[in-house]
Amino acid sequence: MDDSILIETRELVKIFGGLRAVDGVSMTVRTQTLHTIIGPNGAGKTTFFNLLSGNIRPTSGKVFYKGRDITGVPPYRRAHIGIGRSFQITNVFPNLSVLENVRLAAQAVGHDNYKFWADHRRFHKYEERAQAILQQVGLASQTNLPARLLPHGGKRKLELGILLASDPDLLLLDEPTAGMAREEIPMLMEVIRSVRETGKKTIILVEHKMDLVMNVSDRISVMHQGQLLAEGTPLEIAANPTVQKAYLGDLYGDLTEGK
Amino acid sequence: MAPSQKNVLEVRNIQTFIGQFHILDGVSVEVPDGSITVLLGRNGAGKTTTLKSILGLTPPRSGAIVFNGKEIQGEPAFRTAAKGIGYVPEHRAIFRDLSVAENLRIAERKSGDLARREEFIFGLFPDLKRLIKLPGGNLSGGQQQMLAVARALVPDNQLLLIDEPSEGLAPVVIEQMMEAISRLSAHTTILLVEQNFIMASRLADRYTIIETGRSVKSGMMADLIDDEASIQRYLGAAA
Amino acid sequence: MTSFIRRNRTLLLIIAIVIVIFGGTIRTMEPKVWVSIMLSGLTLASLYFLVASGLSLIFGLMDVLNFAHGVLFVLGAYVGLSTFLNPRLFFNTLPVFFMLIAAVMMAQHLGRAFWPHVNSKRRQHLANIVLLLAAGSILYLALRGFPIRALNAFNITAVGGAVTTANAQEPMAMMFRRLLLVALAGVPIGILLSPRERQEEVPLRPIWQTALISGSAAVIGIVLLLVRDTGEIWMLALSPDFRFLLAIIMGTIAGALGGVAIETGLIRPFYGNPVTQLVLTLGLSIAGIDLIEAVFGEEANPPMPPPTLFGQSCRSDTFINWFSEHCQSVDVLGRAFPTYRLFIIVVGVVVFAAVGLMLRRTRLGMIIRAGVQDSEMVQALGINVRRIFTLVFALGSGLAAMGGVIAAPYLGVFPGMGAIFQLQAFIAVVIGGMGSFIGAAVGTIILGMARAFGDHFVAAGIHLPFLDAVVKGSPAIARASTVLIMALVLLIKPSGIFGKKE
Amino acid sequence: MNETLSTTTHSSARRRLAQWWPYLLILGLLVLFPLLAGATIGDPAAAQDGAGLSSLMQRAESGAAKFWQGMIIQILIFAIFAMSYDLLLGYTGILSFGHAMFFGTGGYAMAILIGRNFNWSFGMALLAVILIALAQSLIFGVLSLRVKGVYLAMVTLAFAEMFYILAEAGDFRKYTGADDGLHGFPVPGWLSATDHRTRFYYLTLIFFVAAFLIIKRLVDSPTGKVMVATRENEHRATMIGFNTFWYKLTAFVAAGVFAALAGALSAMYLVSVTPSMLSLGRTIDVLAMTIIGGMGTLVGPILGASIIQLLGYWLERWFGASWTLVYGILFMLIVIFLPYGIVGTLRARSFQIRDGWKQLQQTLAGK
Repeated sequence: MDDSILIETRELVKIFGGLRAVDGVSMTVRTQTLHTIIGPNGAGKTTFFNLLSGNIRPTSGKVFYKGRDITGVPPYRRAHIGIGRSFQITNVFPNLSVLENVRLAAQAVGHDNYKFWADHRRFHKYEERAQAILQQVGLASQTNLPARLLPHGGKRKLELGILLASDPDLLLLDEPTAGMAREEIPMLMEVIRSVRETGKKTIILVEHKMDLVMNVSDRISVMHQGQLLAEGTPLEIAANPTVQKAYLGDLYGDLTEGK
Repeated sequence: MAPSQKNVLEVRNIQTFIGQFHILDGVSVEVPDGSITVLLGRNGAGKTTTLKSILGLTPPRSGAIVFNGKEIQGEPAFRTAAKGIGYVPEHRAIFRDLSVAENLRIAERKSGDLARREEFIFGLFPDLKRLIKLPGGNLSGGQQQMLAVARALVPDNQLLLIDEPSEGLAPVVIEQMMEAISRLSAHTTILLVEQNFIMASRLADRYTIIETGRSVKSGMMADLIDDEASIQRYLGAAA
Repeated sequence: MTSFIRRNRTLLLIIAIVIVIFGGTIRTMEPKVWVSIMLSGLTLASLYFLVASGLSLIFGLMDVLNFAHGVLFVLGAYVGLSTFLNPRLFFNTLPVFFMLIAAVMMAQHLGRAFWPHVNSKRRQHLANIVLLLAAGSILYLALRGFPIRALNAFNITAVGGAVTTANAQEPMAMMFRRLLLVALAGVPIGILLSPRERQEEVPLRPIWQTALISGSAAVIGIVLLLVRDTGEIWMLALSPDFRFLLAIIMGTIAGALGGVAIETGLIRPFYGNPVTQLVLTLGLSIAGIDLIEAVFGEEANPPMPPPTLFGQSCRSDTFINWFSEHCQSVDVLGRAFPTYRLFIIVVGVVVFAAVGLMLRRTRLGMIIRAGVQDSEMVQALGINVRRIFTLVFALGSGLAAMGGVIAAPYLGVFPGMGAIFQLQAFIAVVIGGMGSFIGAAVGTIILGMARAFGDHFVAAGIHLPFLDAVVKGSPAIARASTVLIMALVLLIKPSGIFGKKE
Repeated sequence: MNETLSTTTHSSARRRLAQWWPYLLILGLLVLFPLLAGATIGDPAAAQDGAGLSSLMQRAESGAAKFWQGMIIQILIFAIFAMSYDLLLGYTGILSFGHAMFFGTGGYAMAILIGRNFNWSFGMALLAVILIALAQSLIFGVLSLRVKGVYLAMVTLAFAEMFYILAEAGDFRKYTGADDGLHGFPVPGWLSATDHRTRFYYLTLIFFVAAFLIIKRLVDSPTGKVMVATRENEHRATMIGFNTFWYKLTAFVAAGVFAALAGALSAMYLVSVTPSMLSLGRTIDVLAMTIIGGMGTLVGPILGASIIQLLGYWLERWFGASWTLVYGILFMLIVIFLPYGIVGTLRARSFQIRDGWKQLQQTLAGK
């Protein structure tokens, strides 16, 4: 078994009522890389993501993580073995404070969840960890705000904070910049970059904005109609004629050719 | 103003809340008669909510919506729709357990609507005729999208609100869809939400850009295509 | 293999249940016993179905779990019983209702003139309170001392007729005074209910139409009151079969109106608020039964005499003979079976077919099926979904009430009857899958069978291993055991046999 | 160093006091109540030996003093029951319509075990009640927690109704007394609420305080925080690594045990158990207490229990037999006009309760 491979899928297929949303995807992601999956809306990126995070089960095919078959492992177990994911649609605990959101995530992977005889305030380590993470993602000044009152960009940062709190080896980020104002995006990308460099994490990123991913990714996979169309370094992808034709070509052809 | 420039729909500065969330904070859109107008903007900017607010599914708290010269803001959706607005929602909202025929028949406002428009509808989407007896849930994504558009064509609608018709479709099907919509525009006025800028730029006459719940820019599509700075600023480089 | 099981879980589950229920049983008993138990089971299933189908339809369309459904069943039973035996009640109460409706309708036009003058929120609140107090106190004055319990007291003669208690009726003059006061009370209620904002948007009928409708309502009410003595005699002289039909119709209408009242009063203001709806119907289920007890008395009434069609004390050899003899029982494989119970089964089947056809074949049915999947989209097609909701609520409630009327000759009439049927209906829809019409039918059949066979075995005794004596029990054990079937289904398929995935 | 340490301990003790003083005040009043009542509304004739504490105690065992102690005993018992229900509904977001199942089973278990069939001692029976409740809540928790929302409401209702039917059935008359219930089973003399009302009062108070402290500790523990997270957004709680089923089950079991204890106390106090203890009506009572008081707080259910208990007493005096009708109507009016309950409405500015309620509604709507 190759130790440098963190997660691997083999012939993953997911069929929704006749539609082959994910159609035989085999992909390997190496440790401590930032691997991006791009593709047009409806290409099956999010479904593929849900298969990686265990939210849905594949119709056929297998997922291996650190060499172990995790195809049938439920999502809450995946958090414990080091897989964390963020959601495209913001999905936080809206009525709990920002701090509590992150604290819960830190607690989740600790071993004190069932200590129902002790006051939660005794477990300083989770709170301290949550504070540190909020510092890292730039929410330190809003710890006591209910999460629903954060602006959209703040919620995306919180989403990332929740993810980091469980200290995962593999971060699955589903369009982390979705719906963010243009000015806020570089900040978030900066956070992602710093997480990757300082935390020695592996990141799988789904995006459909090409320009964002070109200079942060180590590798890029292109999905199209449920299938893996191409894979390679950003430069290879940019030069790949199939990708040009099927993904960039059809949709962006006029602009790229016209200018 | 020339009579052809009359606006079928005018949305003026609407404010919409969903629960405690302030989703739309001042959206204004004008849809001239016979045109295709497109709403552009990022995910979560409020485009879908704008369509739903026009129809009355998420009634705006303030502002005005004028359809055919009549104020319709605050009316329940079924009454607005019955005035002649067809809606093709995001994710199509096909009735999965109803057959294709029933999916069309349910949209009739007067009996006989379907019989009158049958030829036109099946001319646009010949596939549907073949599938007429199948349950809507058994159709492929593209076929469902066609059915959703066809359903909005059954009654006499003066305005169609179409939400992301290209989402999740294969390029071939997108082409078909574009073709159908551009043929449609000869008959009705269309207000379109579309993420796919190329599709939008080919179809639309006018555009309105929505950013974080506010309409920030609108004008002729032809002008926007050349305005690379605005494209960069509002829609992101890739688009 | 596992995927085969997963895909055909519904079918396998039904087969498993059928085998469990019938498999062991048919060997050990004679066919005639078996058939009569089956028929008993179907009788129960039919009654359960009348309650469960409405519950399930309402839930499927509008996500409302109506805990007051059992109250409607009881209401139907009491209204049916009174129509059948004691029409005097209606000749004395219906005029009051008609008068109230007439007054409320007319007063809506007054309200239209009234509300524009009340422009601040605060004044509106004040006006609300004043109007509510006025309506309440006038109504109290109007109905104070109304001899409702006395009107309801009657004895059943040996031949099945009712002997109403003498002097229960109030003098005509008194009744007219009440009518006048009720009409007065209708005015503030009408003003309260009239639309306040955006009046141009909510069109009222032209005033002459309202006047015509409410005028005729008032006239009908007064006429009913004037003919109350002759009317009663005429009613009681009608053939019992016809009176029974009338009882079913009156009961169903009462249930449907009750359903509309629940929907508009307790459900509609709280859409998107399922906990409040649930808790409110729960509150109504207490208050409603108490109200019925207050009006009709707490004690159980003996079973209503079945119509003469099923009433001759004889036993027909075949069904064909029954058509001429109208015996109360018929020979099924050499065993007598009450014909009235067969009638219950027929009603269940007819209702199933009729509602099923309505759902499949009519435009209304199409809209309901579409609404179950996506009511917002139905709305967006220009269809007034709220009105469909009210209609379905009325339909479901009417069916439950009809079940109550039909159960009356079989079970007797008592305030607690609704709770029992509602519980079994809940269990049936959980088994069948919430929101599924077919599921409600299958669930109720499973329950009916389980009850019937359970009753039989519990009474006949069960040989348990390691025990010499036969273990016997009461029907209560069989009743409780239906919960076990539900638990079994939940373990295998949490969404019920025909339920959609969550 | 030493100095700073002592000041922090000092200030933290002070902070605690500031936080806890309302509770302590109420507790103090409850502790002193029998004496105060004895001094004011007790029957002076009941005191035999002149003056002093013992005479006060004797006066507390008489007349209105005795009656109002009984009222508070019942309020406290229902408060335990309501707090346990709030643990389910208010904290974990589980809408159960079968909570009376535990209350009734606890009562019946106590009555049967100390009754003539078994003749167990009070302590043994209490232990058995807890064990039975544990087993019962585990079994029915595992079964009903497979479904959510209104399904769960219906399923729990059906389970509870099964117990109700069995309790009413004639088959077990020897043990359960069928529809009559059990009355006059041999409560140990030292615990008799008729002879030693004040003693029973303090026993109930101890149980109540213990229940309050334990449940408060539970909801403030890491486990309790996960329960709240489950209520708020179960899907997300799963995604960050919680197996929410276990937390829901924990809440279900804890709630079941406390409800059973309340039922056992009630049986001891009234020296009678009837099938109505297991009925839907009893669940509606506790639901009303929780909703009226305010969900998601512990003070709410206690307040709700007091209000419902007193309201029931007054309504019965004013309206006679038809008081349940008035109660039902009042219940609906309160739900309509005070949807967040009293404590919730008072704290309307604190977002948790209101939105917790909304959240719960959304979960139930299946969104």
